[in-house]
Amino acid sequence: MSSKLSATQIAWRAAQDIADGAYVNLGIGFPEMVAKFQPPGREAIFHTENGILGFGEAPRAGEEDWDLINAGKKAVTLKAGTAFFHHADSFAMVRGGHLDVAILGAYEVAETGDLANWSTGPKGVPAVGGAMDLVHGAKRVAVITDHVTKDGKPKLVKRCSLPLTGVACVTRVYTSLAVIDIENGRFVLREKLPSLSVDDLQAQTGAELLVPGPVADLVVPEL
Amino acid sequence: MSSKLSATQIAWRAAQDIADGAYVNLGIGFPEMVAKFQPPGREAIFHTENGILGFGEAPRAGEEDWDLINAGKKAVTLKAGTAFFHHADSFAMVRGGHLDVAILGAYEVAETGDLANWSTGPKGVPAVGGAMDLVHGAKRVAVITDHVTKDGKPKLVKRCSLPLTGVACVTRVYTSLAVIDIENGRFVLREKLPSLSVDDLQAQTGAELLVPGPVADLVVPEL
Amino acid sequence: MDKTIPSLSEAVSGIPDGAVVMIGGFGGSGAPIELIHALIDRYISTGSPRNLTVVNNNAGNGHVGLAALIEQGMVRKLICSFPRSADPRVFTERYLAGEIELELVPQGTLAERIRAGGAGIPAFYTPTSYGTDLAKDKPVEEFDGRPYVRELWLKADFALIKAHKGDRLGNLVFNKAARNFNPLMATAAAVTIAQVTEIVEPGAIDAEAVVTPGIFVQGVVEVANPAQEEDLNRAGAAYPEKVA
Amino acid sequence: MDKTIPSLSEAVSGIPDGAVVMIGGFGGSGAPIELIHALIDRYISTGSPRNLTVVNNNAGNGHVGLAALIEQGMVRKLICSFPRSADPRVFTERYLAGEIELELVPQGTLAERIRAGGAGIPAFYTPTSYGTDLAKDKPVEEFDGRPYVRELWLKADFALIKAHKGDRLGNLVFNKAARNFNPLMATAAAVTIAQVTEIVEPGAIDAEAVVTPGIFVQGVVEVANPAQEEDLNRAGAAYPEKVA
Repeated sequence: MSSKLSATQIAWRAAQDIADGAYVNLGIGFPEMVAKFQPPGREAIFHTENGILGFGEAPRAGEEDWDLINAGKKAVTLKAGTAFFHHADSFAMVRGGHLDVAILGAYEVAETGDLANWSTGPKGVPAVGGAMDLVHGAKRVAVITDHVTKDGKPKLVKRCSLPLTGVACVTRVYTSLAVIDIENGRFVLREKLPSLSVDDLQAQTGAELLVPGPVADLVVPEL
Repeated sequence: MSSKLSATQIAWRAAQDIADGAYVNLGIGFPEMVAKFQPPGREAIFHTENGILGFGEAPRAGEEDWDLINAGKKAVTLKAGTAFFHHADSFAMVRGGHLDVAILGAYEVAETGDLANWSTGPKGVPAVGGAMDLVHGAKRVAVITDHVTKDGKPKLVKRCSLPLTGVACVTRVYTSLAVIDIENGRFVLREKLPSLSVDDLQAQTGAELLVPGPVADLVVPEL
Repeated sequence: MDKTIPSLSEAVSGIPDGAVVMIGGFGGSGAPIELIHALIDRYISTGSPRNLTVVNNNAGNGHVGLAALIEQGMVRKLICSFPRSADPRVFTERYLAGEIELELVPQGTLAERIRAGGAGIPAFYTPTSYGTDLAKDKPVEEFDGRPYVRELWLKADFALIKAHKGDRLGNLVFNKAARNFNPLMATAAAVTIAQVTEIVEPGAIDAEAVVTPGIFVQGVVEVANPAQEEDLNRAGAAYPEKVA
Repeated sequence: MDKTIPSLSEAVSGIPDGAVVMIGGFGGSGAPIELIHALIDRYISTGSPRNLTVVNNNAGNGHVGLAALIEQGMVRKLICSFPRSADPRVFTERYLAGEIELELVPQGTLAERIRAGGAGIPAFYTPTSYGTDLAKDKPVEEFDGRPYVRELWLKADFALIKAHKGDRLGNLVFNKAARNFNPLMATAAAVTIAQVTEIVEPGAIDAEAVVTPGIFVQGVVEVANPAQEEDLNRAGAAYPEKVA
């Protein structure tokens, strides 16, 4: 096993915590991969902000219907039991607490549960999409992310330095090194790569990691 | 012609002011009669609070479908172009200003445009239904009513004595004696029965009737 | 995933004493008579649930459905817009005797409060009821020069609704104007139980025509030949049936 | 009653300078490309309409549809949630040059503000954006112990939308996820013009399946083979066509 999980492996790990029959929204981009790794015998129902519940996988190339897309504007397919609805009804599902899980990407996650994932600062064109709605809607908001930035700086921090997406909204973070819960405004370590010591992990984390109980090995298949 | 219009005749008069293609809500009971008197060549589209737009006339006795009823819980029929929707969408049509006309009954109408038509006081069981929504939604809120109560007391008054349905909402009143607009908080006489003098009418009205221009004869067929 | 429930008694088994229960329908159209009667059966045999707060547009008609629920003394409080009907005696008598509490809400406000409950909107402003007794003690604010009343969301522990067809994922369609409050209540309750005339396979309901997507529905029970309140009342029915 | 309009040019002829125009679609799905292009044609030949405020989820992609409208310089302000796309250069350049104003609104709040505009609700509270830069200067209030941000309705002078089928009364159905913002915008504009792939007889759309009832639609124009933004962009199209 390499020294850190790939994006695909992080997505796999996150997928293991999704119950059969759960209603799930996957953020655009990297989180969309989670859908591929539903454990056998479990079937989640996927929601997309642009008005589909229960859509299926991507079509084959050349078979796209551009009126049948997800929030990332990628083509999807119909399944038996799909439903279409308009944007207000779609966000009623989100804001009204009807989704079981939302899995989102992150620039930074604070120990308070604050999330920053929509803006890297005042330069460029700001774009928020549905992220700010999703963090306040789903019963459980999880983040999947590399543990550190490309420059090696912690993405799990004491307080976010980037513009916030939401306050005290994230409850679990799946990283390339660990699975960490956020409880009472603190990071609580649940799983880590077996090759990594708690001290090693702490060194790459921007806020204190509590270790109140046993830490399981984070074991993910090669993918 | 008798000394006052019948309920049917008042409904006929109100129907003459409904334009072709108008979206119209008729209050339950007496106002429902207005639908029968659309002038030839004009077709209004009727809305009912319980989620139908563009319904048709009452079915023949014995052919009722009790899932196809109006707000008064009377059976109606389908027409080509009918649409069904839920109560929130139905009142979005009302509150959002999409109806052209609402025609309601009244206990009292004040010269201010205030309407009282839902409660005769603290005794008994209060029931409001959709009246309070209708008075704030339609572009034009008209009232059809006897000019006086069964005891001969004015129903057009300076200030309502009964609990209000809405404030400054009525703009035209069709009575058994006259057609009266409400403008800038005053009753303005537009039409009256030819057999009646302005003074006679004023004597049966609880607030001053302005007569700024010609008063047309209120002429209604025998029905 | 299979949300179907094999029996009416099982469908209503989880409703506790003191629950807030939304009940669909506008008068008799869309009223889940059989679910209500199953709740009455449970109450008669177990004494529970009682002290219910019921949300419905009306207050029952005759001696079946909601009227029968009230007649059993199971309802502590009713939230509705129009507690009148062809035969409103059951509610009227209890109300005038002070045995049941009434929260009267304008019909459009009732619908919007339920929608807001389902959509995560805790409060909104409406022109409806401004200047009337029903706006008493509610905050008022002007927008674009007009006064509006602030109203709060309405949520429930359970919703009992009636649909036409449903699939095991909980997708529902309704019959004509029997739609009324049913789709809204489905969104605003923690647990929504739908009685449907026919349970169909997923996909049998056109994805474009689904009115209530399954996410809003926790249980679906088939009642193949549902009674219509108007027909029951014309026949002079009462529930439970009067024993001579 | 006949709301059909014979031509695209006539359909967009009433939109004045400075109008607030809602344009349906989510990216390319449900985007009324032909109506937008007709508006561009009118601008090129008459110099009007200009200084438009446009409401759309996005900010255009490539050089067709909304991007082309912006490229012409017809748009003074954009209200949207996500001004990014595969090829967002037209908007990005103008935005960074300070030539177009941007009001960024979270997507669910955008949808709800439009719905509120159509439903006569001047303001509502949402948890969305609480504690973020997008809630700056907005009133905050607690309900049931949680903080919420107050947002205002959004209305428009015109809505240009795309539907699948429509009848002469204005009843509409949409194609799959091309529904998105279209039905909401129809409710929130003083004048809603729908381009539809097929105009059908009243009654041809099932009354149960109507998504937008005709009361929300003032004009219907048939565009039998509408272009899809993704296809145009893959083909490298621009509007108006570049002359070599």
